[in-house]
Amino acid sequence: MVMGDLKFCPKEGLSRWVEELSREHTVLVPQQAGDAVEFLPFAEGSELSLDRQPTAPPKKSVFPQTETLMRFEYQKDPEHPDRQTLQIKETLPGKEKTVILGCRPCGARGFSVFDPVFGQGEYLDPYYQARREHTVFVSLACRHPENTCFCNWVGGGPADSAGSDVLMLPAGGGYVLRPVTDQGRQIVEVGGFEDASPEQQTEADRLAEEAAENLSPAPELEEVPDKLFELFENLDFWELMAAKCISCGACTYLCPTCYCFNISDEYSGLQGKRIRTWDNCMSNLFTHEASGHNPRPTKAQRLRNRVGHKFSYYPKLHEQVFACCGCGRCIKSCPMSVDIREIVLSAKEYADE
Amino acid sequence: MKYVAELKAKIREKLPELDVVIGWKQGFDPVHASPAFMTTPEEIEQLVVNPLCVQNLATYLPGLKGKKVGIVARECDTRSIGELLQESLIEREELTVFSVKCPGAVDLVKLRQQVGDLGRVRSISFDGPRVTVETPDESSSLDLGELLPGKCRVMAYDEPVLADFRFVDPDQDTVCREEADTDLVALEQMDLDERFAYWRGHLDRCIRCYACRNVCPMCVCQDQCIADTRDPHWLSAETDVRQKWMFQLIHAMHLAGRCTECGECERACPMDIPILTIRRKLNREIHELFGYTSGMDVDAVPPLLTFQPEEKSITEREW
Amino acid sequence: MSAGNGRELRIVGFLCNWCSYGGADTAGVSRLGQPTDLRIIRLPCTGRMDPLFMFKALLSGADGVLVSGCHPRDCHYSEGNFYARRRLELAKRLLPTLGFDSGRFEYTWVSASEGKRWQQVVTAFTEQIHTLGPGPKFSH
Amino acid sequence: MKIGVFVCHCGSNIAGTVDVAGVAQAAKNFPEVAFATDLLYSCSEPGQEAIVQAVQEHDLDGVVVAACTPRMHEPTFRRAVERAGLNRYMFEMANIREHCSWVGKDKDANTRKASDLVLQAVEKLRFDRPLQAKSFDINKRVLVVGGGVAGIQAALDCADGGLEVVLLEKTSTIGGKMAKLDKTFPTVDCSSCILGPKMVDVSMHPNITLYAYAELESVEGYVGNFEVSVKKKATYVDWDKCTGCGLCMEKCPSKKAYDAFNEGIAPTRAINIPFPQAIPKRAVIDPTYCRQFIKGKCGVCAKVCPTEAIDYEMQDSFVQEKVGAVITATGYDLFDYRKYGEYGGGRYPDVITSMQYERLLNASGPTGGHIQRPSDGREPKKVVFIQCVGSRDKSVDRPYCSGFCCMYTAKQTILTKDHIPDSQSYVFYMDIRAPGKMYDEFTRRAMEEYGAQYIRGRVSQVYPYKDSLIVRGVDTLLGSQVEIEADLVVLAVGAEASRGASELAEKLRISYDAYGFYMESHPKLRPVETNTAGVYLAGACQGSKDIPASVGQGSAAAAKVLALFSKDQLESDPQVALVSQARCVGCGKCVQTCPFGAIQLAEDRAGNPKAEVIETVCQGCGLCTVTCPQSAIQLQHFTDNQILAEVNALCQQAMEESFES
Amino acid sequence: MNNPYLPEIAIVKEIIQETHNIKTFRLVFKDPDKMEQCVFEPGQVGQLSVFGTGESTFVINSPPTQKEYLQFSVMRAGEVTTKLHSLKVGDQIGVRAPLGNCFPYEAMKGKDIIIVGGGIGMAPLRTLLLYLLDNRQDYGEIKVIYGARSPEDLCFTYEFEQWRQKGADLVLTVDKEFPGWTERVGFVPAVLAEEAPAPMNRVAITCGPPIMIKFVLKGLKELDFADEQIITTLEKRMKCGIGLCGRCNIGTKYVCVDGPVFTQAELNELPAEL
Repeated sequence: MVMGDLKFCPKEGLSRWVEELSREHTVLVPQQAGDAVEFLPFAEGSELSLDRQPTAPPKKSVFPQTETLMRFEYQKDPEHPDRQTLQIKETLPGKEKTVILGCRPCGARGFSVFDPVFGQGEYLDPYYQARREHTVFVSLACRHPENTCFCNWVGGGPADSAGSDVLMLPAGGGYVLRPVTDQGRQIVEVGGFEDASPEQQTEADRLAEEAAENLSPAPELEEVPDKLFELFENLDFWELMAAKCISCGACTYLCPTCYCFNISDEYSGLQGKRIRTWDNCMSNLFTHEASGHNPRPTKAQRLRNRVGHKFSYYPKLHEQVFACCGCGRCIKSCPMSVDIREIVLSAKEYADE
Repeated sequence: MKYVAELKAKIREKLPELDVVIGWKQGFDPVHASPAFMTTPEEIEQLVVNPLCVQNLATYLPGLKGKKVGIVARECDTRSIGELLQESLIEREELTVFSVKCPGAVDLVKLRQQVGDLGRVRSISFDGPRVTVETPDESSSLDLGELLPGKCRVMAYDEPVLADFRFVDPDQDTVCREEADTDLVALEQMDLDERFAYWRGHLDRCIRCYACRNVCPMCVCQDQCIADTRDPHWLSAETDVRQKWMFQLIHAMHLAGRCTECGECERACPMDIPILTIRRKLNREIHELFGYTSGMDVDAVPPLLTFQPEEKSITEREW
Repeated sequence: MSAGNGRELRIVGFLCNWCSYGGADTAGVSRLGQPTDLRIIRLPCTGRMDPLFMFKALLSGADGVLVSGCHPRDCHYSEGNFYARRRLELAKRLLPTLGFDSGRFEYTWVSASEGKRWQQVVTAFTEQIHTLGPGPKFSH
Repeated sequence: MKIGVFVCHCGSNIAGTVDVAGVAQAAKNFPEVAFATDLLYSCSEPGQEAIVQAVQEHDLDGVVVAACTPRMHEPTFRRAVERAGLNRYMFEMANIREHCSWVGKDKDANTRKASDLVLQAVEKLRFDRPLQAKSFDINKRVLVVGGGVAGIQAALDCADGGLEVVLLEKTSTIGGKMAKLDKTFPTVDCSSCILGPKMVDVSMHPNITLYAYAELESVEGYVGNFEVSVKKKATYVDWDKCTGCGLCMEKCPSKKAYDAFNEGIAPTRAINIPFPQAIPKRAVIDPTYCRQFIKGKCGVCAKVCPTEAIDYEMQDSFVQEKVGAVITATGYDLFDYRKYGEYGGGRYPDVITSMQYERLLNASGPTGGHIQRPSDGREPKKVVFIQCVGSRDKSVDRPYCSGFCCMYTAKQTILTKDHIPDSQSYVFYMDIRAPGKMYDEFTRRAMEEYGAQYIRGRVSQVYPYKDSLIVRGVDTLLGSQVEIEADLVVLAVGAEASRGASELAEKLRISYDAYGFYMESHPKLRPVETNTAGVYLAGACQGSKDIPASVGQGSAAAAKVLALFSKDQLESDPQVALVSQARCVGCGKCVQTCPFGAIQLAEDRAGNPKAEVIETVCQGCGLCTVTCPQSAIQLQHFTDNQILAEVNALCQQAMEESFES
Repeated sequence: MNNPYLPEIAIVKEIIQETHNIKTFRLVFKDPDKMEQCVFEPGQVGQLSVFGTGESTFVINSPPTQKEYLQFSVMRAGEVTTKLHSLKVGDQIGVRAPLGNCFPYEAMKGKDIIIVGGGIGMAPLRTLLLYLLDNRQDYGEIKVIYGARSPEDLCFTYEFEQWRQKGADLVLTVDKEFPGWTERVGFVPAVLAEEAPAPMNRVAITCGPPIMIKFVLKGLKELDFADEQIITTLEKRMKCGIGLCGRCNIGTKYVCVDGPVFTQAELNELPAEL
């Protein structure tokens, strides 16, 4: 880290910076909407809501809930209406830059789970890649971890920089801005901030450390992937874990790392589009086949796949990294208070009788 | 609640005859309770009954059809049970109702408005109408009445619709009460354009997770919901506000005359969308039109599954 | 006979086959002139009229929805319109809460012989919708 | 999929106010439309041929015809489409005549509308699926309800055609109103002379089972397979033993019983046979007058009956019959003459109804055919007839013309003259309705040959004066008030729906109009059919009519039944509800709301409850489809997706426009 | 960048009605160059798009040597297959192919082959069979057992003679006796037991309805086939076909990219979630 990189943004300078950024980019900032906090485009007069963890993570900015993959049109020759030709038009996202400002480090970290799948495999996802490339994350380090936070279990932390371009560290009545990437550096430059003083830097580090200390200690999870694999056929275990689950999608749709999707066509008249939309592995229909067969007909089997994917299959395929950023939204947004930490620990501690 | 010991004893007594007893236990943090599926005496020990026990456990009953199930239920929860029985979605013989006098309930959104992020609450305790909440920064003393969910302020339930065993503390008062429906009143004071904008704005937040549907005890379709099918193709997979709005209307209309106003849909909504208001409006109209309140009479016929050749309350508009 | 200022609004009609569709036919046979905004969807019975079709139409941009069936007691299927009356009345009463004028939706009864009445219904409803103007708009 | 669109000119009916070629051109750009053209008369032979040819030439999978109402020609085109080799349900109609060209004046607007309607039909057709009718056996027996002349004719024609007939009559004899008449217009031949033999034929016919003094209790089932329950009302006489000798009637001490057959102009006995030619000729006890029932003792009839047929303990009994079709011939009732207070009906004994007058004229009536005033038995010299009593009068909710009163009044003036040569008849009338064969000549004869004096105008009051009645009215032709001193006033009461007609209609699930007359399927083209398959109408139950029309309809209904039964199996309409077993959750709400009992809960292989449609019972109303929250039960040809497609087609543009940005 | 979601436009060149609910489609890319460039291996799949309805996965059942067209056989079951069945010659659809893995035809060289197919399951096997027959000299005995419910339910009947001529030992069977049927009668597993191919130096490839597969696998075990010698194909609900959308996995394996072809030995390694 080059010392001169660290800048200080006083609290009252923040909205000016955002305003400045929003001249050239779409800037999504957490704002109060009803009783929720959402990432909404910054407009003049928008009030930033930075005290609460946003209700939904910034996932949709890079992986929108509905992505139009292509448009299609049947063209007809009025002289020969029986001969219609098909036109397909690829609809890649534009190249405009989007800045996400005020997400938590875990929210940005979520994309590090996407990247190996959408941007590094045999098949590259051009929609994801285009958006990923053109999105800059300015993450706000956490001062007060919540009861549901467990980023430290999965390799993150209150001031984790993975996936972020700039880290905003609360200090001295403002924020120490720590660029993580070149993109981040450019963004910070826009603000024309003064360098952060050593005192400010020390305070920022101290507060980050304090926050980390406030997290409950992370358990050892190394054996979990194998353990879950072993438990696969123990349906009793999964039925117990899933008893209170109601198979809704609150956990998956609010998860910064869940990337399962559906593809479907919608049309009107001769035109239509093929869209990609978030899908929910907890839904019975997710794997329901046209024949009526369903490999995962019960919620226990579906929960097994969800937890298995995050804590076993994904790490086995991707260098032991868990497909979870520990943000805790699945826990606190669950209407029935299903706690994924409890499931993982139960699996870890499960002993065959 | 003082009756909890007695309740535990009774569940212990009945457990050998039952496959499972559903109650509540402490959840992952001080402010969250969680459904408990009790099959062993040890699990019964974890049972709690306090104003944080907000889930309507009746929602699990249709999924457990065929099993002998015991359920701990507040008065309002028994209304949902009544409706399920009325529609033959569950069997009375399979059911044992441990009816508890409601200790009141905490709307966590309202609590959050008072004390800030719930994730920072260290402890919460109840002493009659007083609620004491501790966070690292401060300690607040709140009035339980102010924290009641909206659903507890529109109807007073003194007695359960049905019960096998009843648990009430001496001198325990009914906490819920019948007052004006403030959400609906506020909405109806807006002009039409404002109401349209109100819903468009709120529903835009919807993420189509269907927590509202899946938590609803009266949603019989579950895996077969028309929100998810292409035949019929009522909704597209798109996430524009029309689809979201249409879904709410599908849910509301399918619940018309059946909704027991347990408020779980609104409570479950992770995006805090005030969707109960639509159902409540329909219930109010149903009451006015048909003098009917769902779930209160196990032998009644839901009003949309029957008719009168002369409808007293429907004025035929002459066109 | 065009209502309003000449610009058509979109009105979707749902008519039962036996009475009101026939009533509309009777009006046609009698050359009873009507505004041209209405488009009719034929249903076997108003009992087939899911109130959700009405909501769907209004959310899809229709400015008005009209349902018409057999008079109560005259249902070809004995009871269809009795059920419809309850469902539709309820749906109508919900509209204002959602921000739609309840006048955007009407349901009524017109028999196969009531061509004149059908003409009056269409004319009055079309005028009503023109008075209300285009339905509420969505924007992205 | 390839869809063909055919836009009909209907001569100038459509083409006059719709740019037909323009609509066809627009249709070429609709989804999956592979062929579109306009036709001069699509329903004509060449028009249909063009459709058939286009289907074959262009390998079409479905056809849209934009023309008149489907209520008119849908069957026609379905047959054409079938001739072309397609399933007949791969067809939709766009009604651009009744709903468009005939009601809109603006050609541009009409053309746009017609295009929308075609698009709507195309979008629906894209979700049409071939439907196959299912065949089922039929029970070739027919139930005829009502033993008046229409019912008799229908029963005889069916029986002669080889069908087993169950004939139901609510009174103790068949014959109906006609049996009460003296003579019939316009031939003035004896009513019982022409009806009597038919009644005997009924009693003798081996194919006819007659239940007199019986009513229809309930009807289950569907065309081809109805199950009916017949209530045989207690007669207190064992008809298997009764020989109709009449001894009981002779000896019965209760002599003040109401004589319905004679319209109450004279009393009868508590046990009676209505008239000598009654079929069946069997006695019935009227317990409201019988001393055995009122006082608990008498028993005279039981003592005198040579066959010991009297049974005071008799109860109503029920018989079940299985039939494949039902003909309703329940006739009519007469307007209550007391409703016009100003005529004094019911107050003055010498103001009587036309039917009562018929009984006075009838040689087998209580006066032996001598016209005698009810008040004093004197022979009337001046008889005033008032027409339209309960006809063509909105104020008594009878706006319709009963159709036969003008004729029977003319007949009665002739008969009056025949009986009392020095009498004078006066007729107050509104218009003379005499459109039948020889009818107008007949009324003229009454006036010209028999001197009946016709006065065009309404009577305002009838009041007693000395021992006669003053009839005050107005002669609208002369524009003057008229007063006639009459010895007898005869009210030409109109016809109204038979009492109990609506209850029967509900049992049969047929519709009736505001006055209780049964609704035919089509006022012109299907006059004896109802909208419930297998139920037909004969006679005045469908609307007031005279004897020849009733007989004609009786035969017509019989012909319909014979045609229906000419096949051994019937095909059910495949536009019925279909359950997706995979999606049904077995909640049973559809079972609860189906008006026809056409849905039952069955179990699938795994033992889960599933709704099941009895296809032959389902009438295709679609109530279940709306009731089912998961839409697992779909009315075929009117599925959610089809209606949604129509809604979407109609809102397509509106939707685009309603986006503000 | 190559967009893996984007189908190529193809034209329906020929439609063969195989049975009452199975149609075979021969497709040609609209762009002749694409036709030229389309290289695939036996067993690989394609995604067929009817725009407005959606996409569905089918095995390419023409052999790689067939350069004129791509062939897919489709059984009518859901929304997309129903729409596919309504297509006419000349209609345009979308194709994403090839996707997935292929039969290990190289490793099968020099070995005897037993192919066991049932109903529509013959479609994926056809491409392999034609490949083997095209390279007849590289393989030993090629025995094919193909069964269906009735003679009307057999696909590719018009090619049977050709297969035999090219050196396949074709055993046909239907579930019960039918008038005019002169070949074998009985369920496929029973016929397999009768034929009793020796497991020595042989590979078994099977595809068909789940219940048939279950008993064929049992039968092969009884004949002492090792799990490594048994090859089958898996079907799952798929959307993206490129391993991203997350529904077709069995544990760590994604049927769309790691399959559809698996040996029984590979399947044994996977959790039991078929």
